[in-house]
Amino acid sequence: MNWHTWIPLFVVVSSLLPGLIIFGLPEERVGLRTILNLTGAVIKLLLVSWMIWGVYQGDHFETRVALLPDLDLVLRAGPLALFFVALSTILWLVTTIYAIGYLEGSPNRSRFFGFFSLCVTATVGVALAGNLITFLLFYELLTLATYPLIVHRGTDTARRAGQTYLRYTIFGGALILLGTVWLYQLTGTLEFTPRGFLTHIDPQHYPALKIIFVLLIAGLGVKAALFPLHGWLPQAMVAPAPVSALLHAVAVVKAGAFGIVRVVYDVFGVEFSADLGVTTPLAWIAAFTIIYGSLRALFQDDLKRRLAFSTVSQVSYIALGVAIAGPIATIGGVVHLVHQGLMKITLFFCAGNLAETLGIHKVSEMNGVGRRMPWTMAAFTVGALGMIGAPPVAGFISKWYLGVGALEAGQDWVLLVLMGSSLLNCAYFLPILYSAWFKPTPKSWPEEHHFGRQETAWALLLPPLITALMALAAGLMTGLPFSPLEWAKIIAEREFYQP
Amino acid sequence: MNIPMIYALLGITLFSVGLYGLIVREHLLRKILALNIMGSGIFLVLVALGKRSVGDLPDPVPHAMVITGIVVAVSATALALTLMLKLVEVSGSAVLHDAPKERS
Amino acid sequence: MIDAPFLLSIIIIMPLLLAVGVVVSVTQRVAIKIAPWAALPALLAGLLLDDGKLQLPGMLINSYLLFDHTGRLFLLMSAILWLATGLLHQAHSGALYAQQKIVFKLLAMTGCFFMSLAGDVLMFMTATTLTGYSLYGLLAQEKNTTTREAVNVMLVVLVVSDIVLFELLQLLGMHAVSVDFIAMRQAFVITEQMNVQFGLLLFGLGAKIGLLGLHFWLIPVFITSHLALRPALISFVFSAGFIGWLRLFPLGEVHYPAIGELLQWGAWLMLGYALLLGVRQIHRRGVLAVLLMIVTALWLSIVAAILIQPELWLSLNRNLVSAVTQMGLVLSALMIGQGLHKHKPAWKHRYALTLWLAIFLLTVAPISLVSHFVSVNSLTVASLWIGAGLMMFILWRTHFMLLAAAEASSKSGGHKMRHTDSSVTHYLFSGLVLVGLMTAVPNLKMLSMFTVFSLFLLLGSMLVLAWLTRFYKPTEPSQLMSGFIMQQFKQGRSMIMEMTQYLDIYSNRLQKSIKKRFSPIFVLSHFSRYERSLNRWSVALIIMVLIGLLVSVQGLLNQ
Amino acid sequence: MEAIDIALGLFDLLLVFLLLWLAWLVMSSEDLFKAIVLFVAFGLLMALVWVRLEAPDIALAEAAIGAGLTGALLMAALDRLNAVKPMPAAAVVTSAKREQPSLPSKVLPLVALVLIVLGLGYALLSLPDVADGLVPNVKEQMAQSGVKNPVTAVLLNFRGYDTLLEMVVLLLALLSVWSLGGVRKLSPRNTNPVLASLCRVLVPVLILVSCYLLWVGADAPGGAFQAGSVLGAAGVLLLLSGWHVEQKILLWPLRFILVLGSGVFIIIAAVLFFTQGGLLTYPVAQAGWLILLLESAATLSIGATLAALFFGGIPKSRVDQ
Amino acid sequence: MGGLLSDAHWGVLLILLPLFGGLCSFLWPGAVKFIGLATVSAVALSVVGLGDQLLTTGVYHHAVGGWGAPLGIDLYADGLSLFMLMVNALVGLGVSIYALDYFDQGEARRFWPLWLLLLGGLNALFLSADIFNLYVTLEIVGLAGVGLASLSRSGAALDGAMRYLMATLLGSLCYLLGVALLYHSAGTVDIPLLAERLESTPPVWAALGLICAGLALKTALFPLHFWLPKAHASASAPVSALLSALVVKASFYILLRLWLEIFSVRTEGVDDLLGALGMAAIIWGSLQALQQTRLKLMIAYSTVSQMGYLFLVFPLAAAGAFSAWSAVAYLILSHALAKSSMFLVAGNLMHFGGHDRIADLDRAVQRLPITVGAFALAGVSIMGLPPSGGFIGKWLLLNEALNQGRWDLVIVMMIGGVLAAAYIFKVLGFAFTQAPVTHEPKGVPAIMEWSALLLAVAAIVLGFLASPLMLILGIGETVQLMGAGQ
Repeated sequence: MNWHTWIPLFVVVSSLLPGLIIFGLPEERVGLRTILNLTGAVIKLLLVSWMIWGVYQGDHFETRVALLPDLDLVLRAGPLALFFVALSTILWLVTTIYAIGYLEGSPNRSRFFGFFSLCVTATVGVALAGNLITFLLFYELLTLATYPLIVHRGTDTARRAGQTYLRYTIFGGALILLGTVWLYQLTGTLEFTPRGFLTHIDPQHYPALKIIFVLLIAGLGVKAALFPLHGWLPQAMVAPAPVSALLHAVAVVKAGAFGIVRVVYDVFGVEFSADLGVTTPLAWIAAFTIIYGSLRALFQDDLKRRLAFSTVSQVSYIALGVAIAGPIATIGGVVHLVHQGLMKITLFFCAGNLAETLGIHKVSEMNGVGRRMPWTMAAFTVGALGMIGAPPVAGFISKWYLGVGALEAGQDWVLLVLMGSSLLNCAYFLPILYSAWFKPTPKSWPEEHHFGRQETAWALLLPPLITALMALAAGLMTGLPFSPLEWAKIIAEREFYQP
Repeated sequence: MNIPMIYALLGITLFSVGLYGLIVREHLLRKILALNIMGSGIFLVLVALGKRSVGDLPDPVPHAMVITGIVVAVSATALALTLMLKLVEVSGSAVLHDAPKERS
Repeated sequence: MIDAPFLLSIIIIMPLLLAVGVVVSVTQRVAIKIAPWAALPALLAGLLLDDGKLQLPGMLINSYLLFDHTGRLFLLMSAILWLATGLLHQAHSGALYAQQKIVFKLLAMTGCFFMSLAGDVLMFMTATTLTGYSLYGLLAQEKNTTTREAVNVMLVVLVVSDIVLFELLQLLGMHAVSVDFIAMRQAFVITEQMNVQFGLLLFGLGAKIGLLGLHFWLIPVFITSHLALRPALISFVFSAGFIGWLRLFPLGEVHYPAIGELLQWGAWLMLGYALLLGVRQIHRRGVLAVLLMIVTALWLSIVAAILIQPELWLSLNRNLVSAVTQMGLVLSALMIGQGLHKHKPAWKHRYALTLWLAIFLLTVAPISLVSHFVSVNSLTVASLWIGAGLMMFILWRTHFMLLAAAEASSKSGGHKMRHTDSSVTHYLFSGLVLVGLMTAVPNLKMLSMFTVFSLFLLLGSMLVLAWLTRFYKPTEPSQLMSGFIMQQFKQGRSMIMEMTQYLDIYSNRLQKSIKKRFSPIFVLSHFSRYERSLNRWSVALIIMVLIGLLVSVQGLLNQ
Repeated sequence: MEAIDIALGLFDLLLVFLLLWLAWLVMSSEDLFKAIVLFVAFGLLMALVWVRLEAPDIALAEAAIGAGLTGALLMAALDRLNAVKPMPAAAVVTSAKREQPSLPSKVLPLVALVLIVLGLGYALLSLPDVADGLVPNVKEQMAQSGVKNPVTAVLLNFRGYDTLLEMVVLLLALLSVWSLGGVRKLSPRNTNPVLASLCRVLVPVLILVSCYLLWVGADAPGGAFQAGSVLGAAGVLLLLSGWHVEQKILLWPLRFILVLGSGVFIIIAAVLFFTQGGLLTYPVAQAGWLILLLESAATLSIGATLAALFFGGIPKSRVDQ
Repeated sequence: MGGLLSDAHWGVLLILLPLFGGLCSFLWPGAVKFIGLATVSAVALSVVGLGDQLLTTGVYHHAVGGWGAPLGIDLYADGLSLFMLMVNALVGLGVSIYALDYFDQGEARRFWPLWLLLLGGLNALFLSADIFNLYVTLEIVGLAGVGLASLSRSGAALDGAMRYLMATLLGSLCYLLGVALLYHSAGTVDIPLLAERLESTPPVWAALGLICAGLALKTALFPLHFWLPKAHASASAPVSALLSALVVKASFYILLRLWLEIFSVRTEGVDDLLGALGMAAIIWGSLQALQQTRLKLMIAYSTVSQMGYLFLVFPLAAAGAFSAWSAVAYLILSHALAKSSMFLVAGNLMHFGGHDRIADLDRAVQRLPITVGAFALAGVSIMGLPPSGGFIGKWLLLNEALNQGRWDLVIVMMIGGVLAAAYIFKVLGFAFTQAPVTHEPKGVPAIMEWSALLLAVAAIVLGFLASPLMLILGIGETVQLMGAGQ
């Protein structure tokens, strides 16, 4: 059935096409633009679920296009790819609704939604990439598509933020290109194979492989905001809320983390990289980033900057999970990919709501906001508890698996890092909750907009609630067959540790 | 050291003198003169070395080349002169400044 | 007895549904009306349903609800206490009290029931955190800052203990085959670093029931908590603390005499400290907090005994649970009832009678367990007797001090409590004591005549002692907070804050300096000078000549 | 016999020395007018050299175009230059002194110069003394070329494609000059009677000479370029004497003549392409005629182009001068 | 016509058509636009014809006038020259469409004849296999380039044109002297024959030196790049596009062709020298581009830098690997498309805003989205980011450099990519921000915007057509010969 060869391509095109059409749309065609966006998202969702069902039965989906005589672009839908595609598709749908509400009446929205769909195309491309060259192609496309969104507002700070963002990501891209070419040079192939394709390389190339690993991880680390390369993330918070929600919580940052997972598992193979001795330094860097991110988050009065630093630390959980070369830790790392996405996007939605309806940007201005906007703050609380690792919400499962995985892999110090980071998370999330719920409300809000009876526009309120519920369900209902945890187990067993 | 070789050497000396003039002199008209002299030098080399052929008939191919070269030289000179005149009209001096003033 | 395990789920779903009802404005009025009775299904289930297990397919990691003897007893206790809270809430706040409070109340209630029914570790953790945070939400509603501060400290302790417990579970999780309690207990047995894990358990669970080092939050919270919330507080403390011990720690399966000895001496130390605190404590509910510490001390000594002789556990299991629940109920009764006599002189005699009965029940609970240890472990017997004696002495002393204070205030015409709602407290006070009596019945049967006689002897002596010391008033009232530790805590926090603040400032300053010194414009500016020189004709042509020469010379060299 | 050889050898040495001296003078003379006059002299001596090297065609071309026309162009340019910006002699000198080139920028070129001469000299000297290049090939193919003069044969038949492109170069130069817009008209001379009468006598003669050169080109040194340049010289003479082209010729016919040379070449190439199937493959029989046709067209357009180049901008009719 | 089509000499058509078109447009100034467009599209079609002829019958070889090699001139078209002809056709088509609306009546009459003759000269250059013939075509291209550069008659344009003329003439004269020496040491000017007859004697070395210096000056290699920025920046937009995309590449092609055939066997040191100069060009060009405040000057300096990439092939070619050649051909095509699109964009911005100061690109994104989009896509290809042709070229070059262990080339290419990103995004950054509106903007006709976008999209699509294009490059054994030879 040749359908299987074209579905991955349809998935990528299903957001590319609306994007290109939207670019052409004049500004006032709001209705058409919304329809295009939503149909694109729904189609993609259907295709993805079809593929998930197919992969669950064991089918094989792959599109292959010749790029160079002996090197071609491959879009392959394996379990890990679908995991990330499902996340980005669902969140794209939710964020589109949110963005429509958020950008009501602001200038050049066609351009915004055009680039927005391009970003999602790039993210889906990154997920479905079957070999390193396709990954690199979509990875760079992601950089190009996110830049206009960061500078969307056109203010000088936005431009400077865009400049720093580019300085980092272009540098990262160059490193990855170098690593990829060198790898291609050494091995002759770039296909992602489950246990890595470097086992047969003769040992005298090992120092070269080490350098390649460093290059690739540094390049990916830029987007995954590992310690020395995280500078751009807090500054990119100047972008409008839906951008910082989808991109800096889900698409861009996750692309980096997903890249690290791909490189360690499908390029180097986890055993090979373990005895190559490169995973422990990665674990050290990830651990340090976790602590550093939380410490820096402690003192950011600006809410979105605090969330940004918390993203910096949370994403390194995934890197940590990958670096601890154990099956359970992998499950923990991979499942955190989805959990962190769900929780963080809720927090960013709520931050956007506060900024949009009450004009609050600072944490110090959040006294008693729980009374004025109870539902948004409820979603924020669920997200925050998840971040801390409080059981009902999804965060604690990934921490549980990370902890147990670390112990099983004999890396006990990781447990201390997890404990320390949970404490720090409490230290910077609980005061927010405390001041929001229990402090008296100020006399007047900076710029308050009234939306009749409910606290804010429907389009702004619904998305955070949906994602909060999803985070809660991902936490409570992990036993269900298609829950993130079960799927992570399938990934671990099928893709990474095949017998 | 027969005659053609002498003329060939003359040719390359003319070429070098022209090049020297081009480097040192600043006025555009002199540069055009220098270019013409270099051209003559090269034509000299071409025809002189062509003369080394045995028998009475010197090698006609360089001759054809030189005639083409002369026509090309004259057309280039004409264009250069007109361009120089227009440049003088506009910028007032027939010297290629190193544009310190226009360094924005 | 009905054998229908699926009914168990109703216990949890009912309060959640009500919570949603309260939140949704349409059904708000009806839901608030039913809210106080939300604990009823739990009570009925506790009474009627027999033991069973309900598998929850999707929930967490293959988790299930377990309903056995300990579960039943604790469920009954929590149900009664939450029922009391509901009634008190309705009685005291009268008007439609804040929607937020009810939601938190219902959530906390669900958490407590969950704790007693939880079959696996993660479910238990979820329940503890849910109850902890919602109880914090309830307690933090008060306006004055001292309560706020006390409750904040409580939250910090709760959170830290939760994290420690989480780490412990992860340590066990490595060996455990699955996540439920039985597997965890096996894991506990086969681990090598037993002392590390026991320490974590002690810290994790002790923080909730006022272990010696972590007790500083207990007294202020007991004193400042709202009347209606006190039973709920006790129910949370007892179930979070003791269920954890009973379910997680493999009592009776593990033999560690070394830790047992240490624990025994720890218990003695705690009893001494409790005596010291009890004497200095003048506030009637502060004293009850000390009583809770004594109960914990007794519990630890029992655990120490079982650690030394594991085989004791089989016989001891059932009475221990009923003794604990009995103590819980009586303590919560005292929390409500103590000091009621002031506003209703007519009920004075009934109050005195119930008080006597309460004190008797409270002290008889540990004594009833003495029979298990009498032949085996004298130290535990001694600690039980001393514990009971201490409790009696402190209770009587507070009672007499209250009487003395009552006379003084009646002379000076102290303020009158509102009369209307005190009747409900009266009924609840006596009701809870009666329920305590019912749970105590199976233990009382075990009492031998000799123990009963010695008990009454002890009662009499403690009464006399309390009567004598009723005039000794501690000079300055013990601060609300055990001050020293709090100061340390505050300074430590501010110090960390400053240290990491510097980190933030320094990194910004570093970034600025780098930007200024190596800014691209600065570096590039002196490139443009070279560019201008390159643009000069003569220079360019000379370079061209050089290149030509270089190339030809190159050719000559490798001819 | 030796005497003549020695004399000729001395003459050659004299020529070489003279040429070198003249070149150096042109480069180092301060006054532009002097430089141009010396350059014209240099051109004439070059013609002599070509005669010595038995290259009569080139001698003719050099004399007509190299010395004559280029000289005229330079003189006209200098005249216009002075008209635009009367450059006081002092200004020139001062400008030179103001930027007195520092020592290195004076010495370095000299060193480079010497190095080049040595390098190239060594290269030349290592060439074999006798090399007959393409002479044998030309001799063989002369029969099919349709002309007797080898240079014309090479120029128009063997390497006809080069000539086609060369015609395009000439046209291009004109196009660029015209696209630069008109330069200032020559400063109006009072047409003194001597020039007028000389012009009346000389122009017909020049035209006759160019026709002769065109015809003789097939067999003896001559040909399109030499004839064209003579025609150009006639045109320059006319322009100098104040003759103006009528309005009606200006528009289309002038452009036609200018384009004629390369146009005919391309048309013939196209025709041959379709008939013979190759680029510029003349059928042996008509080769001679075709070459003559090409040459005549080329002569006409070269003459017109060179005159137009001398004139500078697009010749406007008298009305809108 | 069938017979004519299949074995027709498309090459000859490619040469005669533009020349004829040029003459007609000179004769009939009125219909200049129609003739121009007709000729350019006819040229494009004949390139296609030549392409499939080459694919079927292999290398195209035609003795002009039937005289054969030593005496007559040969036309020769293999994969490499077909590739260059494709560059001509594509960029020519795009720029011609743009020029339809760009020039007013007077300028158009002067633009089209020059442009068509230039096109004819370029086609002749890419097809000829005779070094003297190359000299004449080089002269045509040079003079036409000067004529076009001075089209706008502004002070800067004239100054730039003058510098360009001087540089071109000097370069051609050096080249001619080289040709003279080669002719007299081998007795022929035909490239294949030269390849057989030449040994490494001093005159050949002198010729090599002169030709390298001359052509390097004409290709504006790093130390000799002084004339390019002023000439290309001050010319009008379509002209600077033609200059940057086509004319500069012509002299590089000759150097490549001579290197390919005649010199490569004997030169060890020289290719490293050219490689070093190329590397210096990449770094220096990018650094200067970063500093420019005017858009066209920046793009001109970017040309200087990108030409450096082309010279990197010489050190790699010593081993004669095919991928090095295909890389350079690819880079030439993608750079031509991207750079011409960029200059057209600069033209649009000048036309719209009256100035091209980068800092004051007042919200260009909002007003000229298609133009800025074209600039972005072209930028992507210049930077060598994945979806583009530039990336494929860079990838092949990197691969080859790593294959031969040339780490210096790899590092420089990386730095070049990053610096290119720096100056391109500097412009894009300003395109988004609001600047004080200093002038009343003038509408830009749609054709001009869309032709710029078309060229940029072509540069991106090029990224996906790698395998078919490599097939075309394979025609003609010259490249293989080199490969096979070693």
